[in-house]
Amino acid sequence: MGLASFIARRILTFIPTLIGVLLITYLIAYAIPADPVRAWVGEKLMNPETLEQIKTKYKFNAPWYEQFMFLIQQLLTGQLEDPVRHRNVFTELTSRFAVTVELAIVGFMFLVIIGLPLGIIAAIKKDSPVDFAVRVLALLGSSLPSFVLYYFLILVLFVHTRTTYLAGIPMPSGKCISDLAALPQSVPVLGNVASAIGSVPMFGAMMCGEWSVVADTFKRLYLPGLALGLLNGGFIARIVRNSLLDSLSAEFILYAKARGLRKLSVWKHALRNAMVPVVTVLGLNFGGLLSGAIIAETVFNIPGLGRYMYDAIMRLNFPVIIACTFLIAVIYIVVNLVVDILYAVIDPRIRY
Amino acid sequence: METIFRLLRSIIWSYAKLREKISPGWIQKNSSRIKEWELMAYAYSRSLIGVIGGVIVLAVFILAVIGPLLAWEPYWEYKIVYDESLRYRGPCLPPSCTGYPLLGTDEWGRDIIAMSLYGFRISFVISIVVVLLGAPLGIILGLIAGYKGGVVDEIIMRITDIFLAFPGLVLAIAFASVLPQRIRGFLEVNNIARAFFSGLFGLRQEEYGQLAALLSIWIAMVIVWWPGYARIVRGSVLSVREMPFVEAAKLSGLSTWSILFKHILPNVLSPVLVMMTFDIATATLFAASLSFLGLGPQEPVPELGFMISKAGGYFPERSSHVVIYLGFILLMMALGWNLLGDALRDILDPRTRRAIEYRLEKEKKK
Amino acid sequence: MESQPMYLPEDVILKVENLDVKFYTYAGVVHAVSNVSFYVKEGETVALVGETGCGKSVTTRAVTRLIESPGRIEGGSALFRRRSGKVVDLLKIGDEELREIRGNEIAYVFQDPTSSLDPLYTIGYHIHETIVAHKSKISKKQTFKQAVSLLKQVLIPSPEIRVKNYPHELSGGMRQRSVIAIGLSNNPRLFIADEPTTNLDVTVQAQILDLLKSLQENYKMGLILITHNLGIVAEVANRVYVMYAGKIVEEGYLEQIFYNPSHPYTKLLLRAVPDPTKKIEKLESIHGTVPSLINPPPGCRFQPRCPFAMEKCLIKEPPLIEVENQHRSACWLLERT
Amino acid sequence: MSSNEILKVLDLKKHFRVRGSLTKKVKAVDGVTFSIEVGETLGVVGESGCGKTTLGRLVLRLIEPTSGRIIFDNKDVTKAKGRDLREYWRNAQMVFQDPHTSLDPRMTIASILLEPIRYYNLKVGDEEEFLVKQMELVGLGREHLYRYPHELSGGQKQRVAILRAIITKPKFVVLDEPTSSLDVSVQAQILELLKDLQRKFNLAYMFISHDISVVKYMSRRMAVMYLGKIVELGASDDVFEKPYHPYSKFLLAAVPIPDPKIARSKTKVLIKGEPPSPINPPAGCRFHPRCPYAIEICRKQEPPLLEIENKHYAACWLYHKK
Repeated sequence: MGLASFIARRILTFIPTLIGVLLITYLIAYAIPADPVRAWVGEKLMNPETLEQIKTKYKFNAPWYEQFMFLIQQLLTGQLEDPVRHRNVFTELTSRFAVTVELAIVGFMFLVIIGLPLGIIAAIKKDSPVDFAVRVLALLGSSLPSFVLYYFLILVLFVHTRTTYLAGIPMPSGKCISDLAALPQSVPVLGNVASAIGSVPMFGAMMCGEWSVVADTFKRLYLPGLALGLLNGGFIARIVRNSLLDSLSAEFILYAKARGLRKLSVWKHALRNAMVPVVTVLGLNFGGLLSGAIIAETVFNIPGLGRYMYDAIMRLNFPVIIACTFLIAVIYIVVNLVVDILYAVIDPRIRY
Repeated sequence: METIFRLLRSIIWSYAKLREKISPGWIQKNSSRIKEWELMAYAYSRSLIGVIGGVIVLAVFILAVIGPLLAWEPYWEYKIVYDESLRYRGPCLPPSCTGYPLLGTDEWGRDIIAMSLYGFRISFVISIVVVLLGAPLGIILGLIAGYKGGVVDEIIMRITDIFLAFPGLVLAIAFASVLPQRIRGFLEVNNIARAFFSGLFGLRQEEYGQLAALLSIWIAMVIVWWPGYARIVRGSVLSVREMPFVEAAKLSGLSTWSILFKHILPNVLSPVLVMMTFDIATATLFAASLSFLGLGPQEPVPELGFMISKAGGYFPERSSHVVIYLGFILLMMALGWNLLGDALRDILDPRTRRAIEYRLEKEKKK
Repeated sequence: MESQPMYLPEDVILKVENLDVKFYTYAGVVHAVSNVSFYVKEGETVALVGETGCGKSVTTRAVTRLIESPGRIEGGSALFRRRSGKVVDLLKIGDEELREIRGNEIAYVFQDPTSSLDPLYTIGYHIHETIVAHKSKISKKQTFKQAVSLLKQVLIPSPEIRVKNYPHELSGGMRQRSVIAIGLSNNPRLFIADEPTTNLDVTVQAQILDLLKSLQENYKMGLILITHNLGIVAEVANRVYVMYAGKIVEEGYLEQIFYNPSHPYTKLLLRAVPDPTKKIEKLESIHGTVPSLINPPPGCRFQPRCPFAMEKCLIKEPPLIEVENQHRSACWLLERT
Repeated sequence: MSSNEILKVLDLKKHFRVRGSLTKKVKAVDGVTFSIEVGETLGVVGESGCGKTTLGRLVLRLIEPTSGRIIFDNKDVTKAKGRDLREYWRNAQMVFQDPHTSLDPRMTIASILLEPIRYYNLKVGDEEEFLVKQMELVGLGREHLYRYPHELSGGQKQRVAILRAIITKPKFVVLDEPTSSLDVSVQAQILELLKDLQRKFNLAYMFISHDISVVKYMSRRMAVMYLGKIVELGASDDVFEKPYHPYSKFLLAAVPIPDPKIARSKTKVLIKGEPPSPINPPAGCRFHPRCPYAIEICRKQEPPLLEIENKHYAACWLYHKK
């Protein structure tokens, strides 16, 4: 009952945050003492007429706040255009984000596979060699420059064994794509949702049953995913370990034993109570992955969100920068919200 | 271990004796404090992780200070101009081959060991300064937000939220691409600043364009660095401010600022210190990542991340020795701080305190 | 290997002898409980009284081996008459048999009901779990029905609603009642209440004590009550064991302890508590503090704080000396020379 | 106002806003009036949530009152600021419940004790000698002066906290459950120390506690609080022997007596239920939902605090117009 109003309240408090993010982005971009229009058009195509045309279109001659309002208005109505590629920003952003989502999911999978079991084992075998190894893994993971690890995994798994490849992103067949795009017409609301989920190639392929594409996607992305998992898995394992140790030493565990509960039931209490801090860290990590792993995308040549934004900054592409920041801020907000809701699911003390 | 404890203890005691000379009775009045320091020194000396971390950090510090003086090859000389074969020459290890360069060269034929000596200074200075500027900013804002509460808290936390909603790297990219031209202009006309910053980074004064790039990374990082501190400090302040000793201090006549700095700050500092130690490692890698993306200084400045990114283009056929060696150096720089932070967290943990206290007593008796 | 059948007098449920518990901490070996012996009869309330750290909680926890590392039970025996009539030594039986006894034949109430209850599960689920752990064939519906009737028994208003409540939704008093209900879920023979009212208000405390007394009468169970509050002891106990620094210093029937205390510690303790019904000019205070159990003082452990200490007290630990019938006290002053 | 009164509190109220709600209010203290004479102890008893701790902090202006007046030593300090407030605090101090949290763990005992001396610019001559002398007052010595709080026992810490409160030579001290986190044998030491200091310095105490036995032992007069209000006030012996308010009757009957004969012979009167939350308390007399003697008027109108016998007040309609 209170959940809806809680979400509404949270979204309300996030509106100023969102506006602040956009405003700061814009002001930074505005402060650049260079001529963005030149950067957009390129020296070759430069002629005074086109320049003037673009300048009027993007209100470059108006005061900064009018420019800003214009961009925001375009953004919110979904009409924003990428002045370099001359396409709707959202079309491009959607396809880029879909790739980032794929990478985030694969990376997250590795993170969980590495982090959770290691953390639990380390807690059970506290102060043993395994525990120490987890500690070292966590320290190494946070000390290793990510790009160096990426190069090494490429060296081992690409150059030497060729179990992956470093170009392109597997897409479902054309028929599948058009089928998914047609869904909203046949099924009203659910179809829209399905179509949106299907726009992530991996999910689209799953929906069409094109499993070879899914396998290919995994083959393409497991390397960066593994790298992300290795870099943060140790850290996650440490969090799991510490919070499990905390909950194991809680009084209610001793009381559960005093009640003569079987071992399995006692562990159930311990594990569920240990989940709260773990969910936060995992949630924020997933949010971080969704916001684009720029370096991983650069090294592994993945056309994701991070890379898109990086290129946009390099070319002073305001509309794209604004759109990307908007998306990233929204991801931050949504991830925080989801983490809060998950809290409430795990812990009945938290009710909104 | 024992020697390290003895060394730290003699440092503590010579400091204490110095204070005793200045103001007699100091040792007696501060006997508990000295005991506290000894306890820390003991706990630290018993932590293998901490000692290794400390040794690495000390080594990095020394290399960072003397590195640029030690470097036997100037970074601005491109050797390949005289000898094209020096480009990405592999390592030359003693048994099989003797001579120069030991671990190989980079794309301009420069000895990578010599270059890394410059790199130490650059990475070290950036990481330390970012944390030393960013943390206090966040701490002060967090203190005010947590203690004042109400509207002030709301405003500060909303601003913090804005910066947290930005992914750090993206914001830093944005800053790093905006600022250099302005800073460059400033350095061009201001000789003193130019001399100061070039000295700080161990670079030539002519490199002011590159210095501007470094400084903009710096500023960008400071700006994205404080929100984490503001949040953690605010959280701790909220719990400490409810402690009766804060009310007692009010009744003892202390003003709000005195309470903030004499009672609240010292009691929220432990987690912040641990976080700062870890953050120096993160900042080192973060700065390297920015340079890796090409947002930092360009040729000929031997910044580690930038050199790795250059070598990456020839990886792995010709340049793996560069990536391995420079990657290892970055790893060590970060690892040292991370190990130290991990040990510090254990040392400052009140839960383990009693045990340490007792073991020290026992040790002393022996 | 079948062990010898152990002997326990007919009406005794639990008989603990020479219990020794040590904690192997970094700071050294804490001799938390040394050489403690006591017994509990059917339908009897036994109080263990003492100040913080005197070992009263450790004693009762040790009885069902609820001592966690670094603590270790070093010796002694705890004979317990099971529902079947079989007498077992709780300190020696296998883990599975012990599990069957815990929460089933011996129930606990820990000091703080808030931290004993898992915040993530409802009160009903706690009861359900406790029943299921000891009865295999029982449906969830049945256990919840049982839970409702248990909550009714401990006088929780509208138990049908409360059974679905989470611990944080209840007040402190209700939480303590729920914990008592959980304890009753398998009709225990022995009920151990560790400071059951310490965090509660006086009026609620009176309600809980009243409830415990009436339940004990209905269920005919043995009750061990651990407390530092002599007022509570005076209200509910039949027999009293006074503990100091890990040892029992005096034991006897309630009236013997209150009207004829023979150990200096008991005497002083009784005079340190303000009795609101009497006019007191000055409270007796025991100077000094409780000794460390890592290096306990030589001889009698109370000797450094005792106004009557003699030379002998410094040298030799006094044994429990009989004062009158069932009333014994560990003090050299009572030694008949 | 009689000249002998050191503190007078008139219709003091504190309403807290409930987080996330605009209308709900916690009426922690809701219209409390009392006075304390020079050198006397007023005991305040009540159960958790009755507002006794809030009252202690309100009186000392550690929490800002919503309304009402506080008059200290014939000066209105309700709105005192800056210099005046400091002057008030120099003369009115507090000892907190838990000595583990009321002493800053990062300061030595000496620096804790020097704070009030330095911030109130007290002239003490040689600081160390002064502190040693003061420490003797509470039974501690020079050897404790340069230690950290964690190096002292609970009782010793509470002695330091008491010393900090009286080091500025105040006239009035609020004692907020000063012994409830201590053991019985140590409690007796601290209570005797407090009585001793009161005699020596002619201190007025406001002794707040949930332990009625201790309050009765310590104070000449006592006040019983229920849901933010004083329901009974009078000489401790009178209140204890002949409570008027039904709540006081239940409360006092519930006190365990450390004497088996009395404990078992006393008639059992158990109150039903637990104190309701101070958020939106019941209308009329706050105790009426639980009161077996409640009459019509109790549901509608709040009873005033009436003098029933010589200086023995109770807020109950049962005694109205008799």
